[in-house]
Amino acid sequence: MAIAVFFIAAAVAILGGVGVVSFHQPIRSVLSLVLVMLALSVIFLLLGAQFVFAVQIIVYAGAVMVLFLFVIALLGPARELGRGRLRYQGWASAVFVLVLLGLMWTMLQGVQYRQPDKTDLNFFGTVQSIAVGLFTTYLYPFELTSILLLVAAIGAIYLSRKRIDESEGGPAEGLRPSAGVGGNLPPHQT
Amino acid sequence: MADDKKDEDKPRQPSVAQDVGALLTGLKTTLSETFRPVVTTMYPEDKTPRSERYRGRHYLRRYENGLERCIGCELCAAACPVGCILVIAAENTDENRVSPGERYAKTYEINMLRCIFCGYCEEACPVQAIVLGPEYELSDTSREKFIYTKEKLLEPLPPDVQARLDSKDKT
Amino acid sequence: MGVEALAESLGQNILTTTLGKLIGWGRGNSVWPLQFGLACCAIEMIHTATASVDIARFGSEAMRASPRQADMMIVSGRVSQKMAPILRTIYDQMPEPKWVISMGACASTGGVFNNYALLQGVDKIVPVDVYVPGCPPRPEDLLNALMILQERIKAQGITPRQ
Amino acid sequence: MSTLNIGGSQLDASWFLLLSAVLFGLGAIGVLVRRNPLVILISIELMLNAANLTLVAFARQLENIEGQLFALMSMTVAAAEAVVGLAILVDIFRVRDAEDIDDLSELRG
Amino acid sequence: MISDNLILERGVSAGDAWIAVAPENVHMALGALKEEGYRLLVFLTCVDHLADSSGQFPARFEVVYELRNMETRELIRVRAFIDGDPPRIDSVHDLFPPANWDERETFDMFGVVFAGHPDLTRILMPDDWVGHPLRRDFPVGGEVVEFSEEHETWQTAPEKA
Amino acid sequence: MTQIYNDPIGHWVVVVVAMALLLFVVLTATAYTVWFERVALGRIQRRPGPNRVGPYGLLQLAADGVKLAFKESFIPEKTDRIIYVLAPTIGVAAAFLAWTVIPIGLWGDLQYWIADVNVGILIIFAVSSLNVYAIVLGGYASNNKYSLLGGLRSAAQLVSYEMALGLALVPTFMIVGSLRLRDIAGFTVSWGPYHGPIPLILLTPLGFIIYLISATAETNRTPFDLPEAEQELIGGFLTEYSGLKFTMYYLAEYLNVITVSTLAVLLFFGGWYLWIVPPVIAFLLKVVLVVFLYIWLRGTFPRLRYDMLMRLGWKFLLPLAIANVVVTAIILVAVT
Amino acid sequence: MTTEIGQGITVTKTGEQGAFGGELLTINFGPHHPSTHGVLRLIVDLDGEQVRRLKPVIGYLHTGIEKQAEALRWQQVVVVTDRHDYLSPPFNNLSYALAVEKLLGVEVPPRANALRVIMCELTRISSHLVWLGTSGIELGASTMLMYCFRERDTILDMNEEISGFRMHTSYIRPGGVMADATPRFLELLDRFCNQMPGNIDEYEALLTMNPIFRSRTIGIGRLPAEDAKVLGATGPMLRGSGVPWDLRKSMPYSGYESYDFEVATSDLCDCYGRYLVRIKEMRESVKILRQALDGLPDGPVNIDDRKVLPPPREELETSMEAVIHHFKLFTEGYTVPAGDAYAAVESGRGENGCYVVSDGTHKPRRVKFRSASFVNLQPLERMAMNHMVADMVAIIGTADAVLGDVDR
Repeated sequence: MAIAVFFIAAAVAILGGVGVVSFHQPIRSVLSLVLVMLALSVIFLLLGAQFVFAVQIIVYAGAVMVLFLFVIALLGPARELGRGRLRYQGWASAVFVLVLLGLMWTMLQGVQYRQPDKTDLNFFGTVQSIAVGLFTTYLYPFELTSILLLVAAIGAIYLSRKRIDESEGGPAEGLRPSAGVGGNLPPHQT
Repeated sequence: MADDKKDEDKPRQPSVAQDVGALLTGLKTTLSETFRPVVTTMYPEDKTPRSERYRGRHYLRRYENGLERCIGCELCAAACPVGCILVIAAENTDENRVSPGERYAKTYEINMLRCIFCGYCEEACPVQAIVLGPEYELSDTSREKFIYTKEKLLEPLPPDVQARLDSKDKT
Repeated sequence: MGVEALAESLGQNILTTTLGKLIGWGRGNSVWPLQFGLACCAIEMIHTATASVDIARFGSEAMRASPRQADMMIVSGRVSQKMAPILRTIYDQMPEPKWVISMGACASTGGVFNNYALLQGVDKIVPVDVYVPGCPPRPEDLLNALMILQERIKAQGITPRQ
Repeated sequence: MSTLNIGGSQLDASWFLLLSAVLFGLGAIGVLVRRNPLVILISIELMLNAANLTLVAFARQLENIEGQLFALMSMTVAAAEAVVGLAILVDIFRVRDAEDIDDLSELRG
Repeated sequence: MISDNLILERGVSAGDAWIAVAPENVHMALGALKEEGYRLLVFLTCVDHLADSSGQFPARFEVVYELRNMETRELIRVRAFIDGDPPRIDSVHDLFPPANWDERETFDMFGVVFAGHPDLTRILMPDDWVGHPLRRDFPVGGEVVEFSEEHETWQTAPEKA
Repeated sequence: MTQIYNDPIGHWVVVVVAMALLLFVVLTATAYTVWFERVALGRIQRRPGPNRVGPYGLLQLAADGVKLAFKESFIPEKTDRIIYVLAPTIGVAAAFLAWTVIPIGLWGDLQYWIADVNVGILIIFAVSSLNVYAIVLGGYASNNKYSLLGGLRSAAQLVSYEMALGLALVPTFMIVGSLRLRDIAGFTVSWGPYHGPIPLILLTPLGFIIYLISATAETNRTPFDLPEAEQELIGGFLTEYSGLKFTMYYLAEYLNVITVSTLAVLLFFGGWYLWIVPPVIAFLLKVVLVVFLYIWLRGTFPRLRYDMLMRLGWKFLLPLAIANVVVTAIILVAVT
Repeated sequence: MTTEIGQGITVTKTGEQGAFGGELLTINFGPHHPSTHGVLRLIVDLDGEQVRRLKPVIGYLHTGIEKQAEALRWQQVVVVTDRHDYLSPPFNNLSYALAVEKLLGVEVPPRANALRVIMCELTRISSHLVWLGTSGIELGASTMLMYCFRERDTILDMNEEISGFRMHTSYIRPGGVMADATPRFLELLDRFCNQMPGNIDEYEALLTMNPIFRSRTIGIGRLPAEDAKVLGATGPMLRGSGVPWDLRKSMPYSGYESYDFEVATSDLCDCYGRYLVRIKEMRESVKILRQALDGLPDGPVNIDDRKVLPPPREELETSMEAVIHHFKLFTEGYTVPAGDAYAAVESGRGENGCYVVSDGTHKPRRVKFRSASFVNLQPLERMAMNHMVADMVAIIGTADAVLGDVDR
């Protein structure tokens, strides 16, 4: 049963991964990535990582990818037009990736895996066990990531802030009220 | 609001408690309405009575002896702001007496779809022949059906006259 | 849409007539209006939707603002020459099957305003199923028209207006 | 090779690693081939996901919760990265249409 | 008080005071009246005196301005007679902002051109409309009322000019 | 019963039967929620609501369904057809998935569930967070500015309020000490002579209020129905949808209403425990009451403006929820 | 780049840069949009959700009423006056009747005046109720509509009782009124006067202090008093800006000087202020109705002039002269002395005036309706500038423009 679930999820994940790379509209790439994430979350569940599963969907699929979607919808459907600047860039990168994978393969050849004992899945990967880890041993890195998030939020707000210099000097040319009744009056405090 | 205008007109920022209170007042209002009886008229089973002056479907009236009231004077057509009444008069003869006066309406048509039910025809009629009755369910599916001819507009004959005519037909 | 084509290919048999009855029943009892409120009649049309008359009893209170979800257009009021093309556009945006009620004298014929500015009858640009005379008609009159339309829809079955 | 006992069936741990590697490779190809900066960001997210899978798989295999903790942290980092990256992109797109990553090679706006 | 040389004629019609001014002086006269306290332009319209039997009007079009003094609660009607094709008169939208739409409407309905108006386009009729509907020589239009027999029809067209 | 459940094949039989049953029950419940809303809104407005199609108008929704199913299905030109069709499906799927972990008390000690996961509530959050996709994609694929605006508004709204929604429930978890819905519903206390389940709203009233507000926002209900604000955006992301696809959105919306109401009952009103009333009746009664609460809100309040909505979410509800967590933690520590 | 999308709405990308960085988006609101009060069309330039430019386009309900009036006889024109501001027919009737009466030089009897006041005040309430209900639904409070129209229905029933028709009563005519009030009408009016204040309390309970409603309306669509005056706004728009100008008090007509009522004003100059003014006006109208009902004078309801109004029915049977008058009146109508006259009344929306020009024949030479909506719609751009789209809806709502009145 679990094997079937794993293979279905893995197939979906790989298909999604191919989709991310090959779709020409960014919105389809995003949706493919969501598919990958959902498939991976199923695999996390297989691996007994319940909390990571929930976080994967809530944070990754539910928030981060929505942000991507938001940006794409906001910017409008942009299509990728140009080819790569290098000739044969696609082939070159494929070769590069294959080499990378081959390297990993050879490196991992001699590694001896440890046969796991009977893991107590009633505790392993539950919210409690994660919490114990996060709030005792790894409290420091946990807090650091919190600070990182804060910094990222501030940075994003700074980047997308309203350009104050433009908006405070009165409406720019072309933003003035059209010739009409309202246009004849002195500007008023609103 | 009516009493302390001065206070209300100044836009004070109400406290959170007042805000919550206002929200609860609103909820209370709607809830109390929920448990009061509905105000709906259950048309078509149930119809509210129309007022005596209601301006609905037109009727051409008759006298009690069965004669038509209309004398074909065309005042209604002249008074109509829409021009949706067509009257063509003809002379009464002794053999064919339709109305008590000299003339009667040979053709009397109203285009009900154009009619705006202003009641001017009723006001104009010197013999109270055309009246606007209380019926209002006039919807129909084609334009032609809205040209009400004299047959459609005329009141049915009084029962005794009808009975007399029926007996005449039989013989 | 597919249902009509299917019905035609199957011809008249028990299945299609039963299905036709069911579809007619569904369509007839769930006529969602698109309010094309233009003038005086629009106010009486709103009255029809409110508590004193309550069109909701007939399942027609889902007055969707988008023509895509509407089944019936209630043209209520005077259609000016300037408005006529827009009315037609919105009619075209409604998905089939669709019906039109022409409410009031002005929408049906122009009424008292027999002049240059008004379209003398909305049936010149869209097919009208039920006319409601009156200026404006009573809310009950509109309900009556809705009931006439419902009967018509139920009788039409699968393939309305061929 | 070691096997994991999941719901009564035996699953080889290396399968998870293999899936992870494939996904990582796809992500890497995406980063290298695609020209749209948005898609490149998406591909980076894909690679991060693949890494997470490895972490969670090893956590299970080694019966050590730390792998999952690390996956959580990397998710946080990914979220932060996505937020800042998108903010930069939106800022750039406001100034000009950047359909190709090479258009963004200059730092001056 | 507005200087008398601007006023061609003054009178009272059905209890409403009015003055007539020369069309070229309209802007000046209305400006003077505004200074006097008549700050509200109640309405602005035009009357087409085509084929008027009395023959008391010097020109075909009469542009009417109704002004109100909101302090003294007085009304005054200013009339200016213009002719020409198209008839022209100065715009007063700079004195009275509400005149903007009123002038557009008058242009639309009567074809009176208001010189100096910022956006003198049709406002009520479609942009491609030909003619100015409220002129007396523009037919009322409309259709014959349907009856089951073709008999009389309702004639709305005015008496021939 | 438990025997079948522990059997590997019997387990799947039970699950499949339960799922089929769930599909039927939940779909029917959704239809009657729509009916209930129309009638209840009618009562608030002092009119009868649908009452002519079938007894008490009970068949109204069947008629609507038949009509919508056989309505012309329209796909706008120059758009991503796949995404356009996919979007409503995501909505319905996400709405249904939440029901896999919701338990219902049936009779006595007998309870119904499909999956009894110990992170049950997190799963509900997870799948309901996918609902955003339905709305954003629908708005994006409709090729209509109003739809897009509605979709974007909605995305921002849903993401924002998810925070407050999650945090509002944290005190509940802290008190109960579990994320399993059955544990929360059956939270038992021993207060003096009383020993038994209590409605948790007594312990976290503030949590309930925050939950109520954010859940209303999450389900796009008035006064938070900005994505489909008819008066501004025609119908938001729904503008271009017709026929069956529109039905799916409609279904998903009301399914979500039932889901959040059920969740409110499980989390704050003691689930199916109500004195001696049979659990299933008690449960139904409570859910209906909470649904009525939503309709009541809809019938009473005007709609918020977009920036007010964001301000309420971020500047008021979120700090309040955090404060609620902190205060509850302090009290818990003090008590134990 | 222009794309045609649903609802006859076109979207144009102007390519201009908004202050927020994004492009200015030109959206075409209407002419068939749920919140544009019928057929108003707005061309709006949006920067994000903020309104940067707004141009109302009107004329989608142009009916040719003024032309039609020239083609009808003096007494027939009453019928078309009903229909331009379709939410307040008696006001339109009254302004026309007053203008014609001015030209005729007649004065209606006191009972007719009192009945005119009753009809007008009833209509003011019903018109404000429509405004309140539709504003409510524009802000998302659908129940408001139901409650307001419930009361409006009772007013329409009273209209039907006195005139035989719900909306277009044609009740007020030159020379008097259509017919005397029936006892049942007075009874209904009495009941209405007793119930209405309670109903207004209910509306206020739902809106006045509601924080959502307040934040949606306070500070939105500001129109300072000076601007309001300059732009020619009248009615609640002007009084909502704190200018106590009400024709009923300032330039009384139809015996309004004898009633005791207050002119509702508000210094807030925003949507909320206009809301308060209208609510207060409803209360004052109930007060006037109560006074008019209690002090309803006896006597005729029409002037005694056979040249203008038809003789009573009874006379037709007895008097040949009456029959001749009757025929002449309905075939030719009456003539009105040459001249022009302007009469204005305070309708629910502001100054509803009528300017009539007579050339001495039996048809008017020119009938011009001075509509409050037409003038009040012009400050819209000014009020909506830099507000959000949702606010624009609220602002259109409080301008309370009836498009039939705007376009005529």
